[in-house]
Amino acid sequence: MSLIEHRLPGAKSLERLRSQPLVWHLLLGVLAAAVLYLLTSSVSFYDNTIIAEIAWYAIAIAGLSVLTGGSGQISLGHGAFMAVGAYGAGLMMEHFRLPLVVPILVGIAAAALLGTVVGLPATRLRGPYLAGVTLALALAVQDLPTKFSSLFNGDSGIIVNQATPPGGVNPQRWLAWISLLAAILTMVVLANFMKSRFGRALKAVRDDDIAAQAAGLNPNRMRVLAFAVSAAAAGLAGGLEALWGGIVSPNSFSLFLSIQLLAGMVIGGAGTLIGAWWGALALVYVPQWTNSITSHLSSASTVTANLQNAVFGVLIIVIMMAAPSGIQGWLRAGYRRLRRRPSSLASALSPPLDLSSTSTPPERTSP
Amino acid sequence: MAQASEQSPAVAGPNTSLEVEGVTVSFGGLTALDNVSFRASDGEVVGVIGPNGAGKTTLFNVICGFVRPAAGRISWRGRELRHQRPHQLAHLGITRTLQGVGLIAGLSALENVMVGAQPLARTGSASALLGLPSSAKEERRLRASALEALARLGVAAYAGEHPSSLPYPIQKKIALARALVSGPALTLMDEPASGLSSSDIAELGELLRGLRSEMGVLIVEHNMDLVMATCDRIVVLDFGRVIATGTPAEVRANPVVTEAYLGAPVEAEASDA
Amino acid sequence: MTLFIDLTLNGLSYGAIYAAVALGLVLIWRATRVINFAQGALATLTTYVAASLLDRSINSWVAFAAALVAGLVFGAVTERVFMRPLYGKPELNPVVVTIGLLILVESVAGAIWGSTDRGIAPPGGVSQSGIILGHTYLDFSAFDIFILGSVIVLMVLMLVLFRWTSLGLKMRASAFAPEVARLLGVRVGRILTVGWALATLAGALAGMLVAPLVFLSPNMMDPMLVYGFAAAVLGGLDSPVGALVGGILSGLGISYIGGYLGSSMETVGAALLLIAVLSIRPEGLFAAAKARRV
Amino acid sequence: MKDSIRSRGRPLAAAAVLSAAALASALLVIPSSGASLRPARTPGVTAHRIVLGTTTPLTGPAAPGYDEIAPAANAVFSYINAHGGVHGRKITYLIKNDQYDPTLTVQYTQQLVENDHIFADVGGLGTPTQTSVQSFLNKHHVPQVFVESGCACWSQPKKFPYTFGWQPNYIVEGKILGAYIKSHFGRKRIGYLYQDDEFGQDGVKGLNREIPHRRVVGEQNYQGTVQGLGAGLGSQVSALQSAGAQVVALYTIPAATALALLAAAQLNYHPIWVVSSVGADPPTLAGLLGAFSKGKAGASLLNGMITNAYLPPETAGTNPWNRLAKAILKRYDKGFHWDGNSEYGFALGVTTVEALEQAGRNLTVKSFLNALETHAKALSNPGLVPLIYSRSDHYGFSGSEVVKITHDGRAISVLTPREITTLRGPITVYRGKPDSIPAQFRK
Repeated sequence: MSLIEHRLPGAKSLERLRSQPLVWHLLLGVLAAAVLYLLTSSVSFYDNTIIAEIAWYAIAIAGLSVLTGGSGQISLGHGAFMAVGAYGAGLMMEHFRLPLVVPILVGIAAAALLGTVVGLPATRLRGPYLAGVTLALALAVQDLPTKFSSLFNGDSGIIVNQATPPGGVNPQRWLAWISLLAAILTMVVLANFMKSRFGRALKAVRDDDIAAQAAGLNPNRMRVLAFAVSAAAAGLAGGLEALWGGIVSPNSFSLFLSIQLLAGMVIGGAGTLIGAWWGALALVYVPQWTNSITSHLSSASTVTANLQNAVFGVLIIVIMMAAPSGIQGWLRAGYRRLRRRPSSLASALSPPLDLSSTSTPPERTSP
Repeated sequence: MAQASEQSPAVAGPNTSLEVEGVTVSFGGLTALDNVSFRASDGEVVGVIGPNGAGKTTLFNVICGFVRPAAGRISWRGRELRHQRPHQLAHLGITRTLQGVGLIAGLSALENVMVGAQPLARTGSASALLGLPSSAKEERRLRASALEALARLGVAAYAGEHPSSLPYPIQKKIALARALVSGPALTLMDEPASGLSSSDIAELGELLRGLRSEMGVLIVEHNMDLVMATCDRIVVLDFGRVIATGTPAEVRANPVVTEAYLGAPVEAEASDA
Repeated sequence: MTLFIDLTLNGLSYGAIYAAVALGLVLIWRATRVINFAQGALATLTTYVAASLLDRSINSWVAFAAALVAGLVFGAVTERVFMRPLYGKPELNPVVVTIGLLILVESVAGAIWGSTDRGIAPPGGVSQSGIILGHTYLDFSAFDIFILGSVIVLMVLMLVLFRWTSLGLKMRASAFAPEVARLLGVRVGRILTVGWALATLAGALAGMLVAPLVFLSPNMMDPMLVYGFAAAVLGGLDSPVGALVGGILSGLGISYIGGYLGSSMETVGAALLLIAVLSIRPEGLFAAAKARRV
Repeated sequence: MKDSIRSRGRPLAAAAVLSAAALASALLVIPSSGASLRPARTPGVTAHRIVLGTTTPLTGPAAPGYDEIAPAANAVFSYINAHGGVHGRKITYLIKNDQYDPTLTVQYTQQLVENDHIFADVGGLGTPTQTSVQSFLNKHHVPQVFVESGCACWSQPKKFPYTFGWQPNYIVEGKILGAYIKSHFGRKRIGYLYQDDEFGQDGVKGLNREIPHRRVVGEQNYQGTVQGLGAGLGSQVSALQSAGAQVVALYTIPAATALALLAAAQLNYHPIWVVSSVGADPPTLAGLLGAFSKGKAGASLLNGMITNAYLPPETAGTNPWNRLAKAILKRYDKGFHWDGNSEYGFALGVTTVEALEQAGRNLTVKSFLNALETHAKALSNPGLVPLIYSRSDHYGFSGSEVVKITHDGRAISVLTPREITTLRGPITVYRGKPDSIPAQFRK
């Protein structure tokens, strides 16, 4: 029962610390920042670019995870929110000289606003119907830059002035820092949110609309809130991508991106924040690996060119079959098995996180 | 609004909290409730009984706002509940339990009860997002009240468990704790005794009587033993109409009620439940 | 006025194709509660099967039939190999597997046949030139008539199958009450395989109908799937009639928007229309009445 | 009791630390060649090797046709390697499939520069994709040459000294076609159909600089996105027909050109088609439309189509460059199609070899750029007009001729090569001769 309390002499003060989320999180954040500083300075500049990319993918997937794992809504159009965040931030960076945080916040706000607007009709829609609407949204947002090309410069996109890092820091490393910092903050904020009464309410609404209402929750308000928070995370990811790529163009936000985000979320483990990182790693590294493997093959060029995507497709299928709750679910199950057999390894591992206590919502009764 | 409550001062006594007047509901061509009127007061346990299909659950759903009545009005403390939505009831001090258990599968027992405690919460989403101390304090407060409610029903030991892994009677108690945790003025209970053993039911009766000092209770129940033993007043529905109201003794003696239960003695029906 | 007529006729033929895709999606949704994102890719594959037969100078009707048969086979294989292990798992999993399959199948098509666009002739040399009615030339060819006709035939056959055959009865029973069906001795697993096979056949038909219009490439069916999905959602995912109506409405809507408002408004207009319709009818135009559980 | 419950609600923000740990462990597992020190000498160049790289769509909706370009260029390099290389150095060409997604372009280009240490990025495809790496490549002093896009943005030598364009920019092309339309069909009603992106919009800009606005009776477009051609072009062509356009200028990709011709045939609508070189590749079009007109008039739909060309028409079988191209591609590019795209890749490969040759035995970035800027005229290639590289201009081909497609699919010149040496400058007649095949391709 009181395992933690008596495990270590300092456990009590640790426990006291943990009950103060702000202090505890700041402490963790500082620790994480130190680890990441060491990480970013020990790898190549190119790897820093990749780290930054992983970070913004993880932010977007985590946002989607809060929506799907939290409130049970499915979005096939999260690329649209990323696009709005990217254009919002990108336009600010293009036209004004502001501290970096301002355009990024503008991007987040723009995405959250769209999320709220979409969230309103979405409160009435379930499963595939919501998927259909968000899919249509992703298509529409992709075509708007050419419709209003005087503002968005059409297909060519707007060029973003990448901020010059202070003190001669390498730009790629600088971007990795910014993106990781943003990712850590996002994870903390989303974890707080999911742990708070709002997260609980979201899960209640996801699992049982009627029971939630009977318990005094307003399901529609919760769904809109989930959409807004989720879209805000995607908007942040979009703003970071704008900064990262130096350009905001509709081609970066194709329907394929939205589908990739969904796949990344489920591969990593829907509803878990750690899973978002696994998903992001998969989205970034699988094409890389296959690319480096295929470049050594000497078969016809159409085969090698397509092998990359083929492997990605196979990987998605295999993970879904072998680990239905995603990589994080699989790891968690493995951890539980370890813990059942008491071993020093198990106690050394920190307990895995749990956003949605069950990743499987009960089956909805079909009409 | 004020006018409405003045119209029937005689009916709504000083203690009257809930007042249902001439409520009619029909689904398609079928009349589920036909001009139903009754009232419930603070500190009173009111039972709603009737054969299957009499419209008992529909009556609850009308009060909660899940179903809109075609005619009639419902007042709460003299104010008409016009377009109330189910989730707003809790903030007015009315909570309910659902048929079966109605617990949320993805949440632990404690979390389920904490959801019920949320009308007590004061901090907003921003402080929750940032994990501010105020939010943490709030969280501790909700947790404490939820634990207290669980303890009151004797199920605090299961706080960390997920409902699906618990025995049915425990689940029912957790659901009850969720309805009581926010300290409502009125609780609606939909078949609280269904699926419980006789010792559990006795315990439940004890609890219901104990609640009188804190709130009004309105229960829909098949178990006549429980109803007769705990209710101060009983409303009998049949085919959507109120056919009798009164104390348990009055209702028991009413031939119309016996008639409604297919001519069988009330006790025989009860043992079926 | 001529513009209006031409846009209508143009919208009708594309709408019929969207309807065929939507029908495939609806059949699978009804039976297994899965949105099959691989439907389009599988249809591309069946169209390539026909194309390689045509390359070998095989009769175009034989190639056409071969594509449909390939659709049956691919659908059955998909259900058996990829879907069967996933029933009862989290509901998103089979959907994500179909996304994986979409990516895989398009890559396979690209690896075998390359990504170059290729023209496909309508079967039997059916003319793609418009027809003359009185003094006006209409944007409606023998092939357009063939498109509408074959989609209607498909719909009627499906209707007959569902309403008046024992197989259809078993399929409906398996879709709506699998437990009961199982108790009554229906081999639900086998019925699901048949359902996927038929649905993929509908997709294969759409592929053969659209290839002469927009050329064959590994990504040919991507827009068809998107519009077909929108059509199915618009009509109501549980209703085959909804698929037809949703498909035709989408085709007409996109044609009118493109012709009158310009193509950049197509997706924006379609999205707004979809949101508007679903705001009023959250489960599509042909939603089944739903009981409320309290 | 209380403690046990509290300990269940673990602070989820440990997500931060755990995710960092996950990332760290993943990165440690992943082999990284990037940590190695960058060689002090010219990157990508050794005594026996030159490493070049590119990003281009090989799969996905943008791939049809474009996926032929890089392999064709690579075939030229394979030929040169088999014949002794350039100054004894063999060329390695690393082709990365960016699927026309700038995110992948950024990732792969950095990989090419920092891990593969390429000497130059040669023939990267697309405006948004290449824009996304323009400043990176320039900052790292990596030449970004022969960018496959008609954006005017590649010629900014002051801001981006390492970037060089390749094909005539779309505005220049539009001006030449517009001038031809004005002088030959000046009294007819004119309609536009274009892809709604920079390619189409710039083309229309060029047309509008020459064609009086009152002559234009209809403008239609389609989206360049995945779903853009999903509903065909029937509605757009119907609208142009209703507007009464007698001449229709197309700024379209080949598939869209074919769709427009199909839709028009179905409507019995027969305007004069004027098609930009991008979308008017006769072999590709004939392949697409052949199925439609089977048993009828062959490629007759293309009959009378007017287009521009800055490379010799592929149907000019006796053109020595074309014969060389077919011979090389047949040997070194398995399963090639002879069409505008493979010809384009071939020409690009030849120009690259020529530039490396001109840069001299002591190959450095500086000598390479110097060769482009000061010896542009000496870069022999199949082009009908010269590449106008100088210290102040990095455009690429400076103009084109105008041709008409005959009933049997041949292209006959109807306007000899015209050139525009600056973007706003006048159209002048180019009187020079085509380049002859240089020595290293005559082995």
